[in-house]
Amino acid sequence: MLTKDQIAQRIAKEVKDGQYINLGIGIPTLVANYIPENLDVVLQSENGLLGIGPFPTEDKVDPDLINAGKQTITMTKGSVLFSSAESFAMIRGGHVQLTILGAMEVSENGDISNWKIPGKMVKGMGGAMDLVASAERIIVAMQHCSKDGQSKLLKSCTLPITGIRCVDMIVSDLAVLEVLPEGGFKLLERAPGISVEEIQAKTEGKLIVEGEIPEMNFAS
Amino acid sequence: MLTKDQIAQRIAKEVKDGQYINLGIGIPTLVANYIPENLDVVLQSENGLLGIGPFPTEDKVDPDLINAGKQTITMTKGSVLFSSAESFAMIRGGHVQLTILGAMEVSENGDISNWKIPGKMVKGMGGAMDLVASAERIIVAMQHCSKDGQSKLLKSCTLPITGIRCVDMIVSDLAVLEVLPEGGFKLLERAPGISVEEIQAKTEGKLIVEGEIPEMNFAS
Amino acid sequence: MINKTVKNAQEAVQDVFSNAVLMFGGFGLSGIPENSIQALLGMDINGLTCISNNAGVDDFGIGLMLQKRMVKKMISSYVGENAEFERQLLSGELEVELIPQGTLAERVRAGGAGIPAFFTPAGVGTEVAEGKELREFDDKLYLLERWLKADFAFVKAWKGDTAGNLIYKGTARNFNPMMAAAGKITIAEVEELVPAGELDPNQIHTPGIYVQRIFQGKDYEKRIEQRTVRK
Amino acid sequence: MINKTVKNAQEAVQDVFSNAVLMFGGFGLSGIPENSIQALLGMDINGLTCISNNAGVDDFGIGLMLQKRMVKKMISSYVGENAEFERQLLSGELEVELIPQGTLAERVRAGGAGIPAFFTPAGVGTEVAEGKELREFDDKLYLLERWLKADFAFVKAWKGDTAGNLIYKGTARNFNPMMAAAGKITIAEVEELVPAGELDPNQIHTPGIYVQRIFQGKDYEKRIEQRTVRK
Repeated sequence: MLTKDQIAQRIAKEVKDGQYINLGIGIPTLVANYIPENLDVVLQSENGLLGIGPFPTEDKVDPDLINAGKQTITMTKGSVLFSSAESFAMIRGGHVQLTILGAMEVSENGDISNWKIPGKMVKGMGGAMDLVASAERIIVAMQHCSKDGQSKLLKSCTLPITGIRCVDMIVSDLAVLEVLPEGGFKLLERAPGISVEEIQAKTEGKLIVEGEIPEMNFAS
Repeated sequence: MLTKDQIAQRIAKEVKDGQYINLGIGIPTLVANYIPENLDVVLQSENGLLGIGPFPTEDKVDPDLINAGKQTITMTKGSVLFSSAESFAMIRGGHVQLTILGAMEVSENGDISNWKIPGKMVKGMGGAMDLVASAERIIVAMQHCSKDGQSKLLKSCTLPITGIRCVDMIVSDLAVLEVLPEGGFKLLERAPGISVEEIQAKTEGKLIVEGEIPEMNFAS
Repeated sequence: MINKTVKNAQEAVQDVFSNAVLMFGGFGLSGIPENSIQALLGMDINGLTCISNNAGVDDFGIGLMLQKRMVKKMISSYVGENAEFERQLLSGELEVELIPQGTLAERVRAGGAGIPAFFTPAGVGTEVAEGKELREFDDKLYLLERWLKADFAFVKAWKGDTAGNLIYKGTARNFNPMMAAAGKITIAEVEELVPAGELDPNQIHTPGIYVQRIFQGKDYEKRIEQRTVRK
Repeated sequence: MINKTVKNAQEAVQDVFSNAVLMFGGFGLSGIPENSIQALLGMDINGLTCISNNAGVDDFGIGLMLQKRMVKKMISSYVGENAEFERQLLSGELEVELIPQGTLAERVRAGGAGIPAFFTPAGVGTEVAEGKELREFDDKLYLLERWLKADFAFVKAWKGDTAGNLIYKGTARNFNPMMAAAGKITIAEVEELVPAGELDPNQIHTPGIYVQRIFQGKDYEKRIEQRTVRK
């Protein structure tokens, strides 16, 4: 099974040169650490920044410069600041090409649930509904199963929905899967040491397995 | 009969301290010359400026600084530049309190026609439809009659409409009139030497005359 | 230029009334109108509807207004940092309306811009869509969303001038510009207030036309929620 | 940062095709993309739909494209300064769609912002309203208007950097920022092109994300339509 960092590392391989990218809170934030240095990409923070840099050194901490997770950050060269309306105009207008975010459940037709668990305090959807409704390409970082072993890759989501028919790819601790436009999780890669059978057993939704499924390769 | 400058001068008396004002092309532009110096008002140019100053001296002409009539201008202290979208957000949102513009016809219920004459080349409505649909208060500067003596203050407009039920006040070469919410032109003032009878004869729409109608007073 | 200056926060907020609809700029605790919130805390008002992306934390920002039971309803996109908030919500003392962050930003922008309603894809197929008009444009589904306006909008800027023109700093800009335009009365507090004419007209983020009152703020704490540093 | 620089106008516009929908920033002749227009004039294309607040004058700006019969349709708010325009319109060679200026600005803004439709009061009760949905909100009538997008948007800025970030000057900003966001391919020409990192991130009017190509323009004429001076 992949660690959180390995999930992030695998997702980073999907990043293409010249992309504008929004990284969600949690594992997606870690993706930034694995984007190859030869790629020119720009990270968007939906609270109003294009060009997120590394976390600041202690002496450079600025309360007026935070990311969407409220962490203190820095700016890269060529970055630009703007309002929340402009930020979501960018997102809604499809200018942010890649969104990477976490999920609690994904259905075989690409629905995603990641904002609300009935019975638990509802904290709100933040920008997730806007992001999943608009991005050209959406990659989900998630655990394949819940702690008690229940699959989170489902026929249909059981939790309240964040967006419908929007997820393009999933990188879980067990596998890399493409969500097909016509429905179904197409298995692309296995985590090292994980068998197709195990992935099949742990995927409630329709799993599509065609030919030999390679193990993930972390050498870039 | 009032000259164009006198119409502008009379309209200037309607300006209140602290107002943000949009002045249309033609007579309305002249109003700026008559606003009392003790009033703090801000003139908006819908192509993207709050704080229109006087025309520039020859050495200060800047092609990147024009008004909505495409004339070279200057900026006052405290002015601000913005995009056309922001400019009309301001107008549409009701933040520009007073709009002064010209008209070819006004009807007794406050409809205005000022953008198109059938049979003539149509130049377009520019920002007029946005302005009349949104301003808190709209004052029209116009000639009371056409060159061949036809009234332009009508029961209903004969020319294509720019906006409906929007004109609050008219200053013509003959009179100052309020357009009542329930319909009708209420005569407020006569131009010097012009009788109520003449105004009545030259007003096709419903004219409301109550009590003695004073002559305009140009002493401020 | 029209002078919008008032003496201080107390003077700026004095006519805020019970059951008013208020907007507060800020994202998390960044760019919040600290001085205005402090002044509101000193007033005997309640039943307020507060529109703000977040609800502060227990002991700072709007969280302090919750502690004082001044707030009837929060309209936000994310409210997760606040134990008292949770308590009041679960006990039914507090009403909350959760709105996708981009929809919140655009609804406020629409309020200032005179757009009573617009279509957005965010929330289609979710509980956010319940009771809302759904329409297809160019093969994609959208929801109809309404504008948001406020009786009073409280914004915080870095620099401002006496004409009400504002410049924000860093990501503290966030919701402030749209809220400035969506308030019937907009109250701006700034770290540095300068005479009209000292700010570059080409670099102003909020035109003064939107601002009714401005004052020089003081004692900014600018609390950081997630201080994150590298070695 | 992603580098958007191209060598010149010719390289920037080379893939513009016949019957494409184009947007041009500018108000009158102020802030128009002079270099891009010049480069387009050298191409063998026609049937273009041009979205621009105005249509230039006979011998400058989009007027030159009209002279060359490259334009099939103009979408504008005001087109009154152009005799060739008038001739082509009256002869039926040219189609024109007139849109209230604020509605034009907002429709373009909506195109960039992913808002397929919105309600506006401008044009209610006029011929602009024909065939459009009319709806009442809070006792006032509004029209439903659709977004506008373009295959190529041409904008002109004062300063720009290699990442595509733009700063405009004076009232030459006008329609440029919204059009930059509404083009599938946005081509920016600037008076001064600097390396990414040299512009203050807090003072940028158009974020580079909207710009696909940028080049250093040259020989700006900046013609003035109404030179008006005082003694």
